[in-house]
Amino acid sequence: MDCLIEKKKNPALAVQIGSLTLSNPVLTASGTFGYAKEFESFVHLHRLGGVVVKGISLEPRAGNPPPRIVETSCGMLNAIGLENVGVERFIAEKIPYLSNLNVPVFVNILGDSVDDYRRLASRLAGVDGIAALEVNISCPNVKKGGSAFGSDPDVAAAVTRAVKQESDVPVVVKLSPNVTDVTVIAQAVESAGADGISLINTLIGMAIDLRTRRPKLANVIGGLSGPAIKPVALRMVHQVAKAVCVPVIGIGGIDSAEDALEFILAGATAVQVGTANFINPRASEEIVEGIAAYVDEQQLGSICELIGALKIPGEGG
Amino acid sequence: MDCLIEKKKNPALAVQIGSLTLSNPVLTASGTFGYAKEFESFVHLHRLGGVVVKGISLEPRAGNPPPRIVETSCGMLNAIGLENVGVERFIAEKIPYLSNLNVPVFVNILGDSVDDYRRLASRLAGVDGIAALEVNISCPNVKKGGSAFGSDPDVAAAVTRAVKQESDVPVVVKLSPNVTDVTVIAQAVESAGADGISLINTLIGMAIDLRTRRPKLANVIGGLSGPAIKPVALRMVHQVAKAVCVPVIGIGGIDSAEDALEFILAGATAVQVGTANFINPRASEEIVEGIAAYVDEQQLGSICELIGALKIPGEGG
Amino acid sequence: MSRIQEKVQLIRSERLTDDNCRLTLASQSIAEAAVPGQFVMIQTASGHDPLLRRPFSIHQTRNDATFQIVFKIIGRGTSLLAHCREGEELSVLGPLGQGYRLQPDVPAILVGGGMGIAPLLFLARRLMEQQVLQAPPQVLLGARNADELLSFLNEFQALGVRVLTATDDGSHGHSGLVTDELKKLNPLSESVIYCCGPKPMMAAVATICRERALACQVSVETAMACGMGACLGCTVPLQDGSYGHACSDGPVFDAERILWTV
Amino acid sequence: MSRIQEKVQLIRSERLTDDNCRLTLASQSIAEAAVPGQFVMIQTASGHDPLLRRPFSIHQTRNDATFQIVFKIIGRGTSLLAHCREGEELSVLGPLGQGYRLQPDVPAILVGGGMGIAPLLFLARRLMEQQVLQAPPQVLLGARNADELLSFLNEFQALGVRVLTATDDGSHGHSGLVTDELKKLNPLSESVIYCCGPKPMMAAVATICRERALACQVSVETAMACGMGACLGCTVPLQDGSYGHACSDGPVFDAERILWTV
Ligand SMILES: Cc1cc2nc3c(=O)[nH]c(=O)nc-3n(C[C@H](O)[C@H](O)[C@H](O)COP(=O)(O)OP(=O)(O)OC[C@H]3O[C@@H](n4cnc5c(N)ncnc54)[C@H](O)[C@@H]3O)c2cc1C
Ligand SMILES: Cc1cc2nc3c(=O)[nH]c(=O)nc-3n(C[C@H](O)[C@H](O)[C@H](O)COP(=O)(O)OP(=O)(O)OC[C@H]3O[C@@H](n4cnc5c(N)ncnc54)[C@H](O)[C@@H]3O)c2cc1C
Ligand SMILES: Cc1cc2nc3c(=O)[nH]c(=O)nc-3n(C[C@H](O)[C@H](O)[C@H](O)COP(=O)(O)O)c2cc1C
Ligand SMILES: Cc1cc2nc3c(=O)[nH]c(=O)nc-3n(C[C@H](O)[C@H](O)[C@H](O)COP(=O)(O)O)c2cc1C
Ligand code: FES
Ligand code: FES
Repeated sequence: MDCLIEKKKNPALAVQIGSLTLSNPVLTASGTFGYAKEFESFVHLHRLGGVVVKGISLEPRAGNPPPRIVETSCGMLNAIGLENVGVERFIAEKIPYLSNLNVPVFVNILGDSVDDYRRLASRLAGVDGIAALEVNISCPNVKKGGSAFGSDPDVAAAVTRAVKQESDVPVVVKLSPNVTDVTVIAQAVESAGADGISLINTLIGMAIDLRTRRPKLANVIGGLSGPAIKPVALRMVHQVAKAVCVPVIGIGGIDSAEDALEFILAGATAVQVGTANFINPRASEEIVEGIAAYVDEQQLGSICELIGALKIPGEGG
Repeated sequence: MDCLIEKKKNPALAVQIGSLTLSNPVLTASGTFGYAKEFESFVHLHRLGGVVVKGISLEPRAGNPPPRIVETSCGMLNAIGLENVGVERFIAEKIPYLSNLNVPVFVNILGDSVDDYRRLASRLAGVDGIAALEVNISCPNVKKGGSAFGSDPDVAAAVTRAVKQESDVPVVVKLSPNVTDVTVIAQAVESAGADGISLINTLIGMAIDLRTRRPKLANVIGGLSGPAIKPVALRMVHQVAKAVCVPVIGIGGIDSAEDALEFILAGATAVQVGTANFINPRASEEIVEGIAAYVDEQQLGSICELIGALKIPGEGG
Repeated sequence: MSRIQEKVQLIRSERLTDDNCRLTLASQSIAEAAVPGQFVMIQTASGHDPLLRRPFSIHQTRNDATFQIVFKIIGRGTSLLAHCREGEELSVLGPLGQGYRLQPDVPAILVGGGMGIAPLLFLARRLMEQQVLQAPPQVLLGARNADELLSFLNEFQALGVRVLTATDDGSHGHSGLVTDELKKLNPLSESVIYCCGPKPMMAAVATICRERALACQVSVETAMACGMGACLGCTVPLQDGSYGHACSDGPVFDAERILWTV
Repeated sequence: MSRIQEKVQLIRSERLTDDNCRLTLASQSIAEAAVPGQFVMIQTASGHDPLLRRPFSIHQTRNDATFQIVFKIIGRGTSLLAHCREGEELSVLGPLGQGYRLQPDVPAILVGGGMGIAPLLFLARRLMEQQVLQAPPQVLLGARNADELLSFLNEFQALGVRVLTATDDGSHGHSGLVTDELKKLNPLSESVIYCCGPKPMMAAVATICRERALACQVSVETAMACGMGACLGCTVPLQDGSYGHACSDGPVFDAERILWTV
């Protein structure tokens, strides 16, 4: 593994999200990698393409009462309820560590109103050490707003515009899969100025305890993540990549380099590793290594040759 | 097991779908149980609550080219493309066997236009041995129509009305989960006269073969079923059961009596067993047995006491 | 049809080569009901991953009420099976599908490649039992190397059939394709060719047989979910433009019915 | 913090009772780094079902660079672990969490119930090693029956600690709750009570300690996904209205910080 130290900035792995160059296409997904520090004993953080931190709101949030997580078949439901330290403590306590990592930091933001998002973007503008914003308009856990932002193209566009106006870094908008046609939302946020689109957030699900006859989550419903949702994520990434021109970041059930490469073939410029971090805290770095090995083995000049390179019989190519 | 022969019409298990009484709440899901005959060496077919046959169209359909199925984590994708013998051969060749089984037969129908559905319902009206129709407005595999019927409340209602006008048996409408708000569609088909609502059909997904860089399904996209989707199904059944007054039939990843009972707690009056039939051809009958044992053990007067009996802390009950 | 779903005890697990395994499973009912070319579906995990059963041809049945399968470890399901302990129970569904249609009164040529060799042993034995008036079947076996052949060779030879071999690396028999050996033969026109192996090999055998107007039966592999005609997933495109289903119309088909697209 | 993710060899698998297992695992780094009250997360399946690792307290570490866990078979994960073969490798993440804060200079009372007994052995040993000036810890152990106790009793006694027992069925020691035994004691006011067991038991111990103004540390269990502070799933409601996280703030908490809702 140490031989990779030299390779870490392998130019063949570099990808572009707006004005931002990532040294490789592997990011960690918001809410699954803490504030990165939690993983420092497992991952050479600077070798990742980027780190997306836990969603930040204007005020600190305590989140939902327990139980907050439950395992399902090849997946898990979470109803964390967006517990976070709030933007002020984030800047004071987390940014100093993060900005020393030498890895692009994406700050995931969430609010209850368009104005919340605007104020968050404005507060984070100019703060050193932030490479990009990821706008979470898709979290299903908060009753106020949350889900609605992600399912109404006009509101999604309004949030995007508000954030873009304030922000001095690229803005990626993270979409919800719980919609009839995800390309409509994707096109709306693209038109509103998004520099990239990440998807998918979790599918809304539920689990019931037969013994107690109660929901297994205190919040009743929660977000489904993990390998179970990968086929849905791959399909949506494929659809959106065909429908927009901005880069797409693929998320959902990725736990190996093969998974990541499949998303790239489907049209993703980069990927995020989520739930897999819980099972294998080295997953993100191992995926970087696996992609590097594949690029080598296939003698690709650049990973970009793979983006959207899926061959569909009958569609030529 | 043979002791159950006597118990098979345990009145505590009976449930009602419109004017139809099922001896127990366990049906088999369309497309996963053939035309029932395939399972006769494994299941005492007359002990099931009902059998839903493979979707039938006006004309025979050859279906999609292979590969049509691919395994995913805790699930599978299928793009069968609604291969079926067509309504005339169905009536001539399948009904005679089915009508001798002494089990309610639900005929799943699908079309490319409202008129297709109307003609199917009209052709099946008066045919002996049909207990109910299940209107599939949700199949994601056929490019024409299919998906659109299930995602537009007006069209869904139009299909429902057309079928209701012609049909002389209860009409259940089967909903697609690939929508932003499934309760809107549910309420639309309820208003249009549906006697029951079944859900969920498959989630749209995709799988990619990294080696060939092609989709694993010839049809590119397919329908995701199996344990992976159970949390999504349970959530939607819960939502719909609260939103409508007609009985709801829960479907999605059910492979044990516990799973089935969870759907009933969530608000389902009956359930359908799908993908599980492939792994354990006795699954449906074992679930009937498991539910019977639970009803006994919990000394319930009727399984109906469980329907929607989920206790949500803070909502009383 | 007497299909059975049973918990079946794993009596013996052998590693034939690095990645080839043979399992001996105890089931009187399956051993008695099976015919050559049929298959079983086996559950490989106790949980939901892998979800689906895996199909395996019946390698042979034994008088002691057991049957065997031979498989190559290629993915998670087969590697889980390879790690099962003797004495453990496996859930088996079978026997499934339409096997070879035995024609005991005409000369038989069996052509097997790779894992496709395994089910031909069962077929050869049955043919030997039934084919009293004919010369013993001619068996042509192709494999990557001698290693893969040797596990089976003795057993074929013990039956008294005539065996010719071909290996990719020339380590046993003809150096090259088993179809080369087939081309060299001059079978009587009423002969039946029974074939099992990788798709390109079977397509080549089918072409040879068509050219020589020989009857040919092949055993096809497709993805399968149910193995019993319920899911309609195991599609095989046919010459007449329709689709067959490998698990219920096959896995053994007349080669000429199949639309070969390699 | 020295957390390690390792493939670790299963050296020994013992069935202590019908449904209680002890595994001995070889890991110098985990054995050396661990302190009493910490836990490990173990992957129980090679596939994605069950998906998440399972948390287990460290039962004890051994000089030969091994550590042990003891667990009850309750679901799929634990039953898969119970069936692992000696010699197999398991993926282990640990040591995790905040263990007991040892106070070697004051009297110690250890109260364990059920599976909660297991980690107290590690604690008792460390206390004996460090607590030179004090009387040996007083250990109170509660279980359903003698069977569940006997696997551990000798090991506690061999340490030289004083042990009192209670069983639900009266088959060993006091017939009833281990908290009855605790109530009978008259500990010095500076004593520390170290507790691990089912939630109702810990809540009862916490109440007793609060009434008598005794310091009490408890080890809580919650659902966990990551075990390392990343998922925020392992919430523990605290007295001050905030939430703690069992895997990173705990699993050992001062009992008075916790909002007990049984
Ligand atoms: C009727 C029938 C009989 C068979 N008999 C035998 C037999 O006797 N011996 C034997 O070794 N194998 C046999 N096979 C193939 C066997 O079923 C597969 O090798 C097995 O399912 C692979 O499972 P896995 O979980 O190890 O691999 P997976 O993890 O499922 O797959 C690994 C890779 O192999 C590919 N693959 C999966 N299934 C097949 C398949 N059926 N054919 C070709 N590629 C596949 C996948 O696409 C993937 O790339 C038979 C298949 C059929 C349909
Ligand atoms: C920090 C920590 C340390 C632990 N140490 C030990 C130990 O030393 N020995 C031991 O036997 N167990 C211990 N546990 C509990 C152990 O993790 C669970 O018993 C195990 O995860 C069950 O896994 P399973 O797959 O067998 O059961 P599952 O199939 O996951 O669950 C079966 C049933 O048990 C319930 N359940 C699952 N996990 C827990 C849990 N953590 N607590 C209570 N109920 C649960 C489920 O809701 C379900 O009803 C510990 C838990 C934590 C959080
Ligand atoms: C415990 C948990 C917490 C999460 N928190 C957030 C969050 O704060 N903001 C966000 O945009 N997504 C959040 N997500 C969603 C993930 O970032 C990701 O989109 C989703 O889990 C799908 O990817 P996966 O299957 O790889 O986990 C969370 C997911 C999990 C499992
Ligand atoms: C192979 C296959 C074929 C199916 N065919 C149909 C169909 O013809 N009509 C229909 O309404 N649903 C069809 N379905 C959907 C199922 O009836 C069911 O709604 C879905 O699989 C979810 O349930 P499950 O997870 O228990 O399988 C099919 C599903 C599968 C797996
Ligand atoms: S495998 Fe299901 S129909 Fe053939
Ligand atoms: S288990 Fe993930 S934060 Fe505690």
